[in-house]
Amino acid sequence: MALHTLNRAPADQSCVTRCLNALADNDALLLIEDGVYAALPGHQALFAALPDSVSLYVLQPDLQARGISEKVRDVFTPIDDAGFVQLACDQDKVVSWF
Amino acid sequence: MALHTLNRAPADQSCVTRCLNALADNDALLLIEDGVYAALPGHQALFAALPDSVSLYVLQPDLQARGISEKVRDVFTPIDDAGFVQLACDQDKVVSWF
Amino acid sequence: MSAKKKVLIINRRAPYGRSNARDSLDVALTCGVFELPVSLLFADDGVYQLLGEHDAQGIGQKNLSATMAALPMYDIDQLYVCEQSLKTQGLETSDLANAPTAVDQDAIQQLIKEHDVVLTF
Amino acid sequence: MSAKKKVLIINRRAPYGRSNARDSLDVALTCGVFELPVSLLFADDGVYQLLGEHDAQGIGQKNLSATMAALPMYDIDQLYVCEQSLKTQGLETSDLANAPTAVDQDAIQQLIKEHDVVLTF
Amino acid sequence: MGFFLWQNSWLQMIFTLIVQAAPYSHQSADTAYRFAKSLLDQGHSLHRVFFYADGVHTGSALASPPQDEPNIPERWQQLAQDHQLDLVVCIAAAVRRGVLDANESGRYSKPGHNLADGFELSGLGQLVEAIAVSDRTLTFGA
Amino acid sequence: MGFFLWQNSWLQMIFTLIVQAAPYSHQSADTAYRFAKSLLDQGHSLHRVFFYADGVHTGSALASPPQDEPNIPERWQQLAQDHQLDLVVCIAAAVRRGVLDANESGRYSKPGHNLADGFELSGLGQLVEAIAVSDRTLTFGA
Repeated sequence: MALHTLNRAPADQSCVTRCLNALADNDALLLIEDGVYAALPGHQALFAALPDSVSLYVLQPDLQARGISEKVRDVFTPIDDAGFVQLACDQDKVVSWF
Repeated sequence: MALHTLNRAPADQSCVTRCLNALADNDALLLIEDGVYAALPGHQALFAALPDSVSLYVLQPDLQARGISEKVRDVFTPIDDAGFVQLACDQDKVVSWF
Repeated sequence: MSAKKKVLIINRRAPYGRSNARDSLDVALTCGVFELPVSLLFADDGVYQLLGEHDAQGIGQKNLSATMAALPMYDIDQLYVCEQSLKTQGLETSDLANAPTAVDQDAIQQLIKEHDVVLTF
Repeated sequence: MSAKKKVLIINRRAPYGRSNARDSLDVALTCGVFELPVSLLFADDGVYQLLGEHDAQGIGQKNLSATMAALPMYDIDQLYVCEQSLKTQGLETSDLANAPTAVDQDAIQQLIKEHDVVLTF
Repeated sequence: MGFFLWQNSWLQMIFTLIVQAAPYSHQSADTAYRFAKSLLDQGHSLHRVFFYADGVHTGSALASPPQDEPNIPERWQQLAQDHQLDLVVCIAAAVRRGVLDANESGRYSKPGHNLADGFELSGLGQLVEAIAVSDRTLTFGA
Repeated sequence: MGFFLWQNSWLQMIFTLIVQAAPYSHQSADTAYRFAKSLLDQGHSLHRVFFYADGVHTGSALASPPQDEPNIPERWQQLAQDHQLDLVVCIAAAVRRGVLDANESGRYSKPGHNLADGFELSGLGQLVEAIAVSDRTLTFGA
């Protein structure tokens, strides 16, 4: 099981697609930095093909900075920095997509 | 009339599309740096909708560095640094896409 | 400064992840101070710069939305947003601060034509 | 160094435009020197790193293709290329140096699973 | 007590972080710092931070951000002091980009040096060693 | 002769270049130099080069690339010397990134300074002035 972090906004389709295609069963995805915009309702379709076993997270300070805390879909669990560390521990490895 | 330079490779679809959509009649496009890969035959479709009056150039030192001088489509005119300067003079302005 | 060149600044990047949005805003404000006419176009991820109510303290940066709100005080009121980008991002102009004018591809080509200098960030 | 962690390096960027390709290669060679098993995956624009016969003197850089050719001397022979990326770029494996193994999405997920550490460039 | 030790050793992870991004240009330079601070706060251990590519500018002694913005190099220095961290700046990436310690400044006959205290120039071997001995390696990319 | 003068004044353009990219990380730092050299070789004039964002590292006096790679800051210095160029490094972008001249080093009580000879720290007004008086402004982006 791997934690994947994604820090690129949706217009970087190549990076976002690469990341999403790399997600295997029971992996976790954490959107960070500009990556958090993918949690907005307008990008729902990107995530349609993911296995149900993939868990979705988003870094709260990055949502807040960008003024979209109230706008993101609730399939994404907001976490803080401590939660990011915890996820990195819970999974076997961390893959950074940027 | 504007000279547009593009330095991003085709996987940066957002940048490439933005650049191509911005090309107006009689504009010129110069592919530089990683942008030169778009001159390979595999990316021909990207350029299908351009007006015939748009002229297409590619920076020769960048082709050579990447080992693709012999592989690019011949609708692209290879130019050197002096040719780049000349194009910038011939057009009213230069728009850099990156 | 005598020559009144018209400057178009194109913003394609999301705020905060990279410094581009901030760098661009600083150039726009300086154009305003020196009374060089400047228009701003937001496209691709740049449209996210127009979502209001930022709170960037938690990531150690300054709020850009506050600075954006100050643009009219510098006589910067020509703001445009790419309607195709809005659609791609699932946004409406009503979601945006600064009330930009939505423009299509032809209008963007026209903007580039009408300005003397185009800067991209 | 006792622990023999298996390292996967994923290369997504074209050579020369940014320093990523070179930075990645330097890490791979160092893994080789220190006998840490390393595999390389080339995807997206990273597949262009595998086009041979570079001549980067005109842009003031060192040829990466020469260094790539030296990988086997460092016992780095696990090279993979994303077949979807090749298709998108209009390339065939026969266009590529270093004879990488073409892999699909499932095989890429498997590669990530099988390695202990994944680095991206 | 035995249970406590077992639980503790199971919970405590050894991390290595790779920072590829330049401070003040990419947010990930800041994200990396916050991650480091948080993992240390939780009692994990940070074996090494390896600054690579434009990340080498994190080691600048001369960075002078405005008073109301974080001084990223100084925050790393403080964290290193509080937790005896090993902050390694890739020597090959650094010298070409103008980040030098006294030794390298002498070697290249340069008029000064600018590597901040608490950072150390060293080679990629330090990265590979860190990967080999750490439970988790994370990259913060540009 | 009149024709020659007319033709010459028509042909000679005034350029301003904006460099946003860091040397050794992005090729556009090198492309910008080659463009500058080529326009000067052709008899055009270069009103100003404005180094912005990570481009400010071009002004480093400490950059020490290997012997067989170009020294990008030195090449700009040489070009500036040969053609009396105005190389302006954005002061706000530079000081936060650790590129300081003697003045700024004093202001921030830093142990040294690293702005290379031939470069000058100044504000964005220099960019706007340059845009206003130049025939062509080109950005070399990261």
